[in-house]
Amino acid sequence: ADIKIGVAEALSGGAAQYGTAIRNGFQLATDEINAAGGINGNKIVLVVEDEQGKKEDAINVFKKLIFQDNVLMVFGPTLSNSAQAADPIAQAAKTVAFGTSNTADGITSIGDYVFRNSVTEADVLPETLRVATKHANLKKVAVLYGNDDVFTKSGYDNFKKALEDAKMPVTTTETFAKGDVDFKAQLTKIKATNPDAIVLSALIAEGAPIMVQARQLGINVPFIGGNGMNSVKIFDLAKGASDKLYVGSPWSASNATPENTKFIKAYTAKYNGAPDQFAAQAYDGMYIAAQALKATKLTGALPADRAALRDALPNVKWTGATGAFTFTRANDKAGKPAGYDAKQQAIVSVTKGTQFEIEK
Amino acid sequence: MLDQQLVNALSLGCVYALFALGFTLIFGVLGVINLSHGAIFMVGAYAAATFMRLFSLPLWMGLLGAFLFSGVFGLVIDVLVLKPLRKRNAPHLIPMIATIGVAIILNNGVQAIFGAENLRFPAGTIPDDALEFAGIHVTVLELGIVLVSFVLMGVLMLALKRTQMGRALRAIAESPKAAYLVGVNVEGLFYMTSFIAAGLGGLAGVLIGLYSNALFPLMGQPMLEKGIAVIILGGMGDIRGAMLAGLFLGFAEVLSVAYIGSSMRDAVAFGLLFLVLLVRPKGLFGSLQERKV
Amino acid sequence: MSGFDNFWAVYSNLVLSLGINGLLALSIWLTLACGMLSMANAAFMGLGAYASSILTLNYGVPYPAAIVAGMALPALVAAIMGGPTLRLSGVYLAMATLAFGEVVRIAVLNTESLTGGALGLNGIPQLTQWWHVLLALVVTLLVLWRLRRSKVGRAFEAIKEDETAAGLMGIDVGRHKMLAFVLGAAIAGLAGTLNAHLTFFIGPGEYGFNRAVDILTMTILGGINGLTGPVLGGVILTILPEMLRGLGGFRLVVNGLVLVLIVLFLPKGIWDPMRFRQWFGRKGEAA
Amino acid sequence: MLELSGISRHFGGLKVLQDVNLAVPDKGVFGLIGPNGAGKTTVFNLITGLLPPTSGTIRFDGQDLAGRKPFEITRGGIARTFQNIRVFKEMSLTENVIVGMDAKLRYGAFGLLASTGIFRSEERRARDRARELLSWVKLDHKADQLADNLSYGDQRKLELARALATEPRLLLLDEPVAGMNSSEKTDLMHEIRNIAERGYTIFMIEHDMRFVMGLCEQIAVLNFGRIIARGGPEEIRNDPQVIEAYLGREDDEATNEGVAA
Amino acid sequence: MSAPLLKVEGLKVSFGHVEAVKGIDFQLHEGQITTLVGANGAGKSTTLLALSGLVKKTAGRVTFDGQDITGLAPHKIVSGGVVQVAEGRATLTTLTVRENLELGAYTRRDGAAARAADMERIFTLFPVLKDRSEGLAGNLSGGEQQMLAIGRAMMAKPRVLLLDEPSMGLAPIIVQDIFRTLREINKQGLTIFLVEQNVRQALKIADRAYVIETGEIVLEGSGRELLGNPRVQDAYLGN
Ligand SMILES: Nc1ncnc2c1ncn2[C@@H]1O[C@H](COP(=O)(O)OP(=O)(O)OP(=O)(O)O)[C@@H](O)[C@H]1O
Ligand SMILES: Nc1ncnc2c1ncn2[C@@H]1O[C@H](COP(=O)(O)OP(=O)(O)OP(=O)(O)O)[C@@H](O)[C@H]1O
Ligand SMILES: [Mg+2]
Ligand SMILES: [Mg+2]
Repeated sequence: ADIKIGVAEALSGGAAQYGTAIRNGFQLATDEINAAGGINGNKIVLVVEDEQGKKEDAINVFKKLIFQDNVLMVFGPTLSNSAQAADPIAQAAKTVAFGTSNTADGITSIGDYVFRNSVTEADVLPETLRVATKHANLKKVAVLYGNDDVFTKSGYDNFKKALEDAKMPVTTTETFAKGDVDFKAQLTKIKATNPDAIVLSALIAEGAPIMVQARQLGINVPFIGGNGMNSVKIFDLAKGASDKLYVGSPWSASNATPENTKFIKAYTAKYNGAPDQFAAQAYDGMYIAAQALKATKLTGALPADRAALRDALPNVKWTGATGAFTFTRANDKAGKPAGYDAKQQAIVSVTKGTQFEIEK
Repeated sequence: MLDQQLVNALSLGCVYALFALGFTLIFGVLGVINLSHGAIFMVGAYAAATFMRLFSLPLWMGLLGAFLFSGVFGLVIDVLVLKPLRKRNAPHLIPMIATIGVAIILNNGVQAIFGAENLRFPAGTIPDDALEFAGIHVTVLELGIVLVSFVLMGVLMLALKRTQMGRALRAIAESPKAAYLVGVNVEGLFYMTSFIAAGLGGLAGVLIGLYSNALFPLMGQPMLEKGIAVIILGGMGDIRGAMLAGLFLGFAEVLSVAYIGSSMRDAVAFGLLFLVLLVRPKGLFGSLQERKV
Repeated sequence: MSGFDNFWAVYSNLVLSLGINGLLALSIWLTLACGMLSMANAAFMGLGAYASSILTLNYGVPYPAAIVAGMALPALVAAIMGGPTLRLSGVYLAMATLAFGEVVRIAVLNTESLTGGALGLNGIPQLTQWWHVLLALVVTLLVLWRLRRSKVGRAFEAIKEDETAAGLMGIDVGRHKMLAFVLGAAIAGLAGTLNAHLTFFIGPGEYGFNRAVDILTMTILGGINGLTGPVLGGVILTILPEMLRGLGGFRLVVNGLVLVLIVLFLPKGIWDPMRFRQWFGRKGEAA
Repeated sequence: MLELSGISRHFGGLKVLQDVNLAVPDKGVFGLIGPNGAGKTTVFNLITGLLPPTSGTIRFDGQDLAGRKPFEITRGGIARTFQNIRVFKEMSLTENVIVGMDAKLRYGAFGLLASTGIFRSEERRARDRARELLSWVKLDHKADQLADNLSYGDQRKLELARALATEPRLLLLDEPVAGMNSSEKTDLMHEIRNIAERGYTIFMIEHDMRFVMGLCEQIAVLNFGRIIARGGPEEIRNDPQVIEAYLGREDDEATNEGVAA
Repeated sequence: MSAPLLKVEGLKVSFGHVEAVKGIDFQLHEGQITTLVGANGAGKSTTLLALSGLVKKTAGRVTFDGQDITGLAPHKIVSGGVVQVAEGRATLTTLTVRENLELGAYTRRDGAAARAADMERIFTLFPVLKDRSEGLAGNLSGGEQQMLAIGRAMMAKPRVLLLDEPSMGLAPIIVQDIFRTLREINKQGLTIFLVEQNVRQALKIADRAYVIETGEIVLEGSGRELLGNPRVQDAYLGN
C-alpha cells in the first residue's frame, strides 16, 4: 500500500520563499526513493498543504493531515512560530512531527513525537565564529540582527552566547525589522565603532541589501552570517558586494561530497535553479524518514504504525546532502527527555567571487 | 557621523515620500485609502525588472514601462472595482476593503507566476558604488530618489494649485456633486487619477526596489503601513504634506537609531507620529481643511 | 469514530476560530458603531493574550481569573489612552491607533524577559473549551444587542452621523466614545485570551497591522448595520480560505477575487436588512 | 434669562463679533436679524459652546457658561437647530427625536441590560413623547421614515421637534423657515407660536420679515458684528439704519418693472 | 411662439419605490424666465437634478436647442450651456472664493481675458466676494455662499441657468438684489429656470410658471395669471 506522508509548509505568504524550497526538497527525495523501488516496495505519497506561515493555519493543516488524511507522519511547518502552535497537536495525536526548518529553541521540548533535522544554530555558530576569528584575525565585532523575526532573533541569541563564550568584545548591537529596505542608519553607527567584522543574523532578503549598503558606506570588514545567509542567492542579490561573508552550516553549496553533488545536480535539473539549505535539509529529512520506514513493519493499523515509526526514527543514521547525520535527544522544560534534535558537523565557508569557499 | 546620518535620513525620508505621492493623490481625489497601492508598487518593480531583463532595456525605459504598466493596472482596478462602488454609493470604508481584495489577488498572482524567491534588477542597472564627499557616502540612486521625489512633488503641487484641472481635482476631493455642477468630467478625472497614482506607485516600486534590490511578492506590505502613516499625517491628499510627513518619518527613524537605539526605532517614530496628531489632530496641514460649524 | 467526532477532531480549531474572530469583529463593530475608525483592536487582542498567558503560564493563575485579567488590561489601557486619542476623528484616529499598535508591538519585542520578545510565548496551556467560546460569543452578543436597543445605541448612532449635533442633543459624546472604545478593547482582549489558550503559542507578529486590517475587513464585509453582519463576516473570512484549499497555487487569488466580488455585489455588507427588504419588495411587486 | 455681555469673537484677523451685548428675556419670542455674514450664527455657536468667545461672558439663568461643553449647555436647558440642516439622516424621525431625550431617559446600565420594567416604560414614554413632538410640527405621519428621505423643509421641522425633545427652556432657531413657501411659513408660524405659548423661550434668527415681525416681541439687529438696533417690530421696521443695511425698500421698482415688462 | 430652447417630455424619476417625479412636461423659451413652484417635497429639486444629469431619469426626454440631451453625462450638459445653482449651494469650502469662481469657467475655452472680465462683472454684482476672494469659501456666511454659487454658475457663460431656491437664507435686501440681478441677466438674453419657495417674488418676475404637486404639474400659465389664481394664492401665498 502507499505510504502517506503529510507535508505542511508555507507555500504562500511571507515565508513562501522557504516553504516552496522545502517542498521541492521533499518532492525530489520522494521521487528518487519511489524510483528506486519505494519503501520495501511501497510508494511514498506526499499530501502537501499550505499553512501560509500562520499559526492558526498550521494547526488546521496538521489536524486535517493527521485526522482526515490519516498520514503516517507530518513534515513541517516552515516557521518555528507555527511549529510551537502545531506540534502539540501532533504530539497529542501520537504522530511524528518532523521539522526541517525550525531552528528556535524549545521546539523539541514539546514532546517525544517531535523531531527535527534543522541544526539549531547553537551548535554551528561557535564554530563559524571560531573559524572566522582565526582567518580574519578579529579583535572586536559589531552585531546586527532582525529583532522581530524568530529565525533571526534566535540566531542572534546564539551568536550572543557564542560571542560571550569566545570573550569577543562587541562594539555595538543594532537591529532592523523585516521588510526594511534601508539599513544605512544602523550601518553608519556600526561604522563609527570600527569593528573588525559584522556579525549578521538575517535572512537573505535583508541580508543582501545590508551587505551592499555596508560596502557603499565604505565598510569593508567581513560579515559573519547565520543559517539564513547560507544561500547562493547572495551572489545574485548582492552582486559585487558579496565577498567576505562567513557562514557555517552542515550544508554548503560548495561541499563536494558525492551525496551533495548528486543532490545539487538533481535539484537544479528538476527545478531550474540552485538549491538552498532549506531544500537540502528537507531532502535529507525525507531520506531520514525513509530509513526509519524501511526499518518499521507497517501493519496498516494507523496508531500502531505511527508509534512504530516514532520508535524507529531515533536510530536512523544517514549521510546525505548535509553530511553525516544522527539524532540526539532533547529535554523538555522540566529537564525530562522529549523530542529529537539533529547532530551534525558544521562546515564553515566564506564567499569569494561567486563561490562559497570551504574554510574548514 | 551625524552628517552621514542626516544624509541617510534625507534619502530614507524621500523613499517614504516617493511611495506616498501616488498613494496620497488617490486618497485625496477618490477619498479611498487604496490598500492595493503596496501591491501596485510591487507590480511596478516586477514589471520593470522583467522588461529590463527580457529586452535588455536601460533603466529609463524600465521606469517608463513600470509607470505605464502599473498605471494601466490602476486604471483597470478603477474601472472594475472602484467605479461600480461609486455608482452604488458604497459607504466610505467599502472601497478600502475592496482594495484589500485586489492586493490579495495581485500579491498571490505575482507569486504564482514568478515564485516566491527574491528577484533582482539586471546587474549594472545603476552604478552601485557610492560617491564620497567629505567623508559622506551617497549613491547615485539615493541622489536620484531625492531628486525625483522633490521634482515630482513640485510638479504635482504646481499642477494641483495652478491649473484648472488641479482645481477640478480638489473640487472632486471635496464634493463630486459640486464638481459635476461646474461641468467637471468627474469620472474622467477619476480614471486619470487612478492611472497616474498607480503609475507613480510603480515608479516608486522600481526606484525603491533598486534600493534593496531584493524584490519579492510582499515587498509592498511594509511600505504600505508606513505609507498610510505618511499620507494621513500629511493630510488628505496634500502633496506637500505627504512629502513633509515622509521626511519627518525618515528623520525620526534614522535619528532614533543614531541616538536612542535601533530596537526602539519604530516605537520612537510611531510614538512621535502619535504625539504630532495629539497636537495637530488634523495632520500637519489640518487647518486648511477645517470646516465651518 | 463517529462522523461528528471525526469532524470535530479535524475542525475543532477552525470552529473555535470562527467564534473568536466573531468576537473580534464585534469588538471593532462597537467602535465603528459610534463612528470611530479604531485600528487598535489587534493590539488590544495582543495585550489580552499576553496578560492572560503570562498569568497562566508563569504564575499558574486559574483560567477564569486570567480571562478577567485578559479583559481588564486592554480595557485599562484603552481608558488611559482614550482620553487624548478619541478627540481625533476619521482616518486620524485610525492613524493614531495604528501607531499605538506599533508601539505595543515594539514594547513586546523589547521586554523579552516577560514576553519572550520575538520568540513569543510557547507552551501556553490549552485551556479554552468549546463552550468558553460559545458562552463568550453569546454573552457579548446579548450585551451588545441590549446596548443597541437602548439609548446608548441611539446615542452611538447619533454620534456616528454627526458628532456636533449629537453633543447639542445633550449627549456626552466623550463618554460614549470612551465606553465603546473600552468595551471594544475588553472584547478584543477576551478574544485574545481565548485564542492564546487554544493555540499553545503567541508571538508579537500576530497582533500588528495585518491583523488590524483583517478584523476591520471581517466587520465591514459582514455589514455594520447590526450584530449579525460582523459575526457573519468573521465566519466567512475564516472559512473561505479553508474551503478553497482544493485550488492549489491560485487559491488565495481566488480568495481575493471572492472578497472583491462580495464587496461589489453587496456594498453595504453581506448582512444588509435594507437590501433584503428591497429584494423581497421587488419580488412582491413582480408577483 | 440669557445675557451676553461684551462678547467679541475673532477668526484670525476677522472680527466677526465686537462687543455684543444682548439680553433675551424670559418667555416669548426674541428675534435676531442682520445681513448675511453679520455674525448671527456665530452668536448661536458661542451660546451653545461650539466656539469659545474671544472675550466677554455669556450667562444663562445667572450662571456663567464659560468652559461648559455643548452637551452640558444643552442639558442645562438650551437647545438649537442648525442653519445647515443636521438631522441624523440614517435614523427614522422617531429615533431622531428620541436621541434628543437621551439625558432624560432614566434607566441605568442594569435596567438596560436586563430590560427591566423601568427600561420598557421609559422607552415607551420616549416613543409616545416623540410622536407627540412630531405631531406638533405635523410630521407624525412620517414617523417611521428615514430622515434622509425628507425634503428640505420637512428636515427643518424635524430639527425643531428634535430640539424640543431635550426639554429646553430656551430654544435657539437658526432660520427655521428657510426653504419654505409662504403658506408653509404661515403654518410653522402658528406652530412656533403654540410652542412659545407652552412656555418655551424662543430666540430666533430669520431673514423672512413677515415671519419675524409676526412672531417676535423684541428684535435685535446685528450688522458687521455690532448691534445696531433693538426694539419692537415697528421700531425696527422703520429704523433708517436697519433699512439701509438690511431691509432695503420693500417695493422696489425692479420687480414692478418686471411685471410691467 | 418660437420653438422652446429646452423641452422636457414625460420626465419621471424614482428613488427606490418612491416616484418623486411622475411624468412631467414643460418648456423653457429662449430669453424668458420660467419658474417652477410647489410645496416642500413636491419634486422641484429632483426635477432640476434630473435636468443636469445628476439623478437618473426613469423615463422621459429632454431636448436642448433641438438636440436630445437626455442621457448626456453631467459635464457635457454643463458645457452645452445648461448650468445649475443647486439647492444647498454646493460651495467648495476648501477652495478659495476666487478658485470657486475660476472653476465655474471650467468648461469654457475662450481665453483668460474673457474669464477675467466676467470675474470682474461678478465682483461688481457681489462686492463681498471681491473682498473675500482669497479666503476659503467655507468661511463665508450662508448668504455669502449663495452669492458665490450664483457667481460661479455665471462664470460658465450658461445659456440656461437653473436656479434652485436662490433666495433661501438671504437678507431681504439681498433677495431684492438677487431678483433684480436675475432680471438683469435675463434681459441680457439669458434663459432662466427658477425654482423658488418665495412664490410671490418668483411669479412676479416670471414669464411663464408651472406649479408642481407631489411630482405632477397641476397648473401652468404666465406668472401674472398664476399670481391671480385663487388656488395658488391659497396654497402658496399664504394670504
Ligand atoms: N470658523 C470660521 N472661520 C473664519 N471665519 C468665519 C468662521 N465662522 C464664521 N466666519 C465668518 O464670520 C462671519 C459671520 O458668519 P455667520 O455665519 O455668523 O453669519 P450669519 O450672520 O449667520 O450670516 P447668514 O445670515 O448668511 O447665515 C462671516 O463673514 C463668516 O465668513
Ligand atoms: N435621494 C433620495 N432618496 C429618496 N427619496 C428622495 C431622495 N431625494 C428626494 N427624495 C424624495 O423625493 C421627493 C421630492 O423631493 P425634492 O427634494 O425634489 O423636493 P422639493 O420640491 O425640492 O422640496 P423642497 O422645497 O423642500 O426643497 C420628496 O418626497 C423626497 O422625500
Ligand atoms: Mg447664519
Ligand atoms: Mg428642493
